[in-house]
Amino acid sequence: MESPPLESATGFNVQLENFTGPFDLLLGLISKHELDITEIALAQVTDEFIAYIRAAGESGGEWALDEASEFLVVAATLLDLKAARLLPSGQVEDEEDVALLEARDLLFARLLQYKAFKEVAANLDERLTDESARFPRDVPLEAQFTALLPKLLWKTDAAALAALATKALEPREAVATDVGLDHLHGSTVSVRDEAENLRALLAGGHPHSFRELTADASEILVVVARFLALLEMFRDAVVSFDQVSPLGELTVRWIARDHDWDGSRVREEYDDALPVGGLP
Amino acid sequence: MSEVAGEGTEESTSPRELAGPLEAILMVVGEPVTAQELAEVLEAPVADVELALENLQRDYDGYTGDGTPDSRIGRQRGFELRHVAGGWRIYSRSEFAPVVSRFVTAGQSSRLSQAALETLAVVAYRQPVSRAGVSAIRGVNVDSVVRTLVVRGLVEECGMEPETGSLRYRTTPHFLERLGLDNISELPRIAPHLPGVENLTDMEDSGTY
Amino acid sequence: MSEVAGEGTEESTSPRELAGPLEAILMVVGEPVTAQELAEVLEAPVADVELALENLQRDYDGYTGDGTPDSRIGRQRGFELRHVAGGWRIYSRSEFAPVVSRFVTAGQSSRLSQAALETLAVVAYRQPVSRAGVSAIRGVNVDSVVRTLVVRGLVEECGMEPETGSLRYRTTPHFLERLGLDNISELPRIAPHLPGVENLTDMEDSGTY
Repeated sequence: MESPPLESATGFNVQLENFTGPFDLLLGLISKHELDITEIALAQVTDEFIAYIRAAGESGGEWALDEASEFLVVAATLLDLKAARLLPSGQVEDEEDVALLEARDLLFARLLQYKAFKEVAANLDERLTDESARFPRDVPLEAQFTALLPKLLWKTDAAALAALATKALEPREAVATDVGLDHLHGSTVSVRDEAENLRALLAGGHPHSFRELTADASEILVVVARFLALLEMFRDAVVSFDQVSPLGELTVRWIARDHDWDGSRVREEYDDALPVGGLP
Repeated sequence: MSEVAGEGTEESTSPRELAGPLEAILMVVGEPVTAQELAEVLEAPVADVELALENLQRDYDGYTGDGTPDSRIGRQRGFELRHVAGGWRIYSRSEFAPVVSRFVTAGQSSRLSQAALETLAVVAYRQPVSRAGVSAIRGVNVDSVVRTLVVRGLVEECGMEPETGSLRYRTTPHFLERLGLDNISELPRIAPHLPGVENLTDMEDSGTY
Repeated sequence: MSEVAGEGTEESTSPRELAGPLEAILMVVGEPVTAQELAEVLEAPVADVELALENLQRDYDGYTGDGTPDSRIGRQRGFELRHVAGGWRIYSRSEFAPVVSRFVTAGQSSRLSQAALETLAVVAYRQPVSRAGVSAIRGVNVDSVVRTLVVRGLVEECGMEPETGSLRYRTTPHFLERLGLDNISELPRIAPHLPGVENLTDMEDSGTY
């Protein structure tokens, strides 16, 4: 893929906190160019989307894997569409084109859905603001009435209260984070399985480019699953990445010192099969 | 007005007789109180209590209670009786917010962030929904935002998703009150001009993608 | 009526103009508020505010505002405006006390719920603490539970959090009495785990449990 022209220099502000997610960013880019979602000029918006993610990464922001993954799903879809130059007017020629059209429609559908909720959120904000001008009567109960309440049966001693406080103040167990991939279902692909496939391809052998590693992928989500698997493997220092130019060919090299590493090491949050290509 | 019958022994009570006791009770409530609860305490038919409450509401708005629409001979009060979150409660009238807020400094919650508003919107329209379900629509992890909404009393847990075992969330009565709604069905319809959105659910269910 | 002069720039305000904002404020304040305070916020002469308050009082008692003693043509309200402790506050009218009592006591339990006990424990060990602070610790909204604890006299308001302006709460002497303690420092220490005896005094002094 060619390097993107640095169109972010046109004044689009790179500040992650301005956006609440990939769809928000995409909507922002689309509205900046006064485009209709359904006639989105993919090439330009894709470049800016990628440039934005890059800049956000370089500006020192540390992205959680699950946070980045949704941006990557959107970026991968956009890139694929751009690479295929599959604009809405494109001719459908083979199955691959059909798959891309479906991916595009899925992306647009999710974007429209998000846009609808964003509008509703603005409406809620307005209502909340209007309502905050009214104050409910909420005054302490007069003593003559509190005296009438049934006498409290009190069985709690100081030790019991201390036990309750200990329990309440204990640090909570970290709640397992939900990776926002449940919206994707259909034929199942597991990140863990893909990690195992990648291990079989890479372990002890020659480096492969990411393009080679995903050449046989039937769907975009298989590509995403393999990408996530690679991120996991990178985290475990099983593979190294090499990329000469931004958005250039990504070379993956097996460097595992841990010879026992296999796909089952992939984190539990991927235990559920990564569902491919559906909506919630 | 519902025609829930009171107990057999109850006799019909005129709204005028009920007005005093109702006003007295409304002075001590800390959250919206239902006509049913009031009827039980007053030993009056629910329908009569509802009629009396509606008359009080009109009274505070400056109309007389006789039902003619142009009979605004009274004075509009500085407070109003509102039907929110399924119950009745007295509020200061919004036009006096600048002076009232000088006395009520506590309990004025800060504005919700954009992320919190969007998450609240998804929960409101998709309830009961899991955090994963909200994430799917917003495209980001929503765990901490949902926690904030729970702490602020706008959203609460309501059981588990049978398939996945993950917790589901719904909006609370406090959410309705904060929005000034009686019922969740009073929320504006979501983007009626986007027919695609309604179809999304079908697409989701069919899993054909 | 006192003749405290307002500021020179203030113009006389009619009681009728003042009635709305006064009612709005009086309906939501929890403590008696003085005519002076009201006059400052309303930017009106104290004398005018006092006159308007007296008119409101008569209005709620069922008289018209023109001052003639026998002009009881309005309806006596279920609430009344009382001048107590140097200030003004709206109360439920005393003749309706029986029905208000029935409402207040209906369904009240003689036991504290588990949620109330846990909240009480958190307040005891983290006081002074805001409701939001307790909510964040417990992971649920605690507004109504704290209200119960206040009504039960176990917990009380104690000023505002400087950063957020939200009310903070602490336990009451009645709470200590219930536990059979003289002093809050007699509560069993809960953290850090197994602290040496010598640390005890420091912890008590610093007020951090």
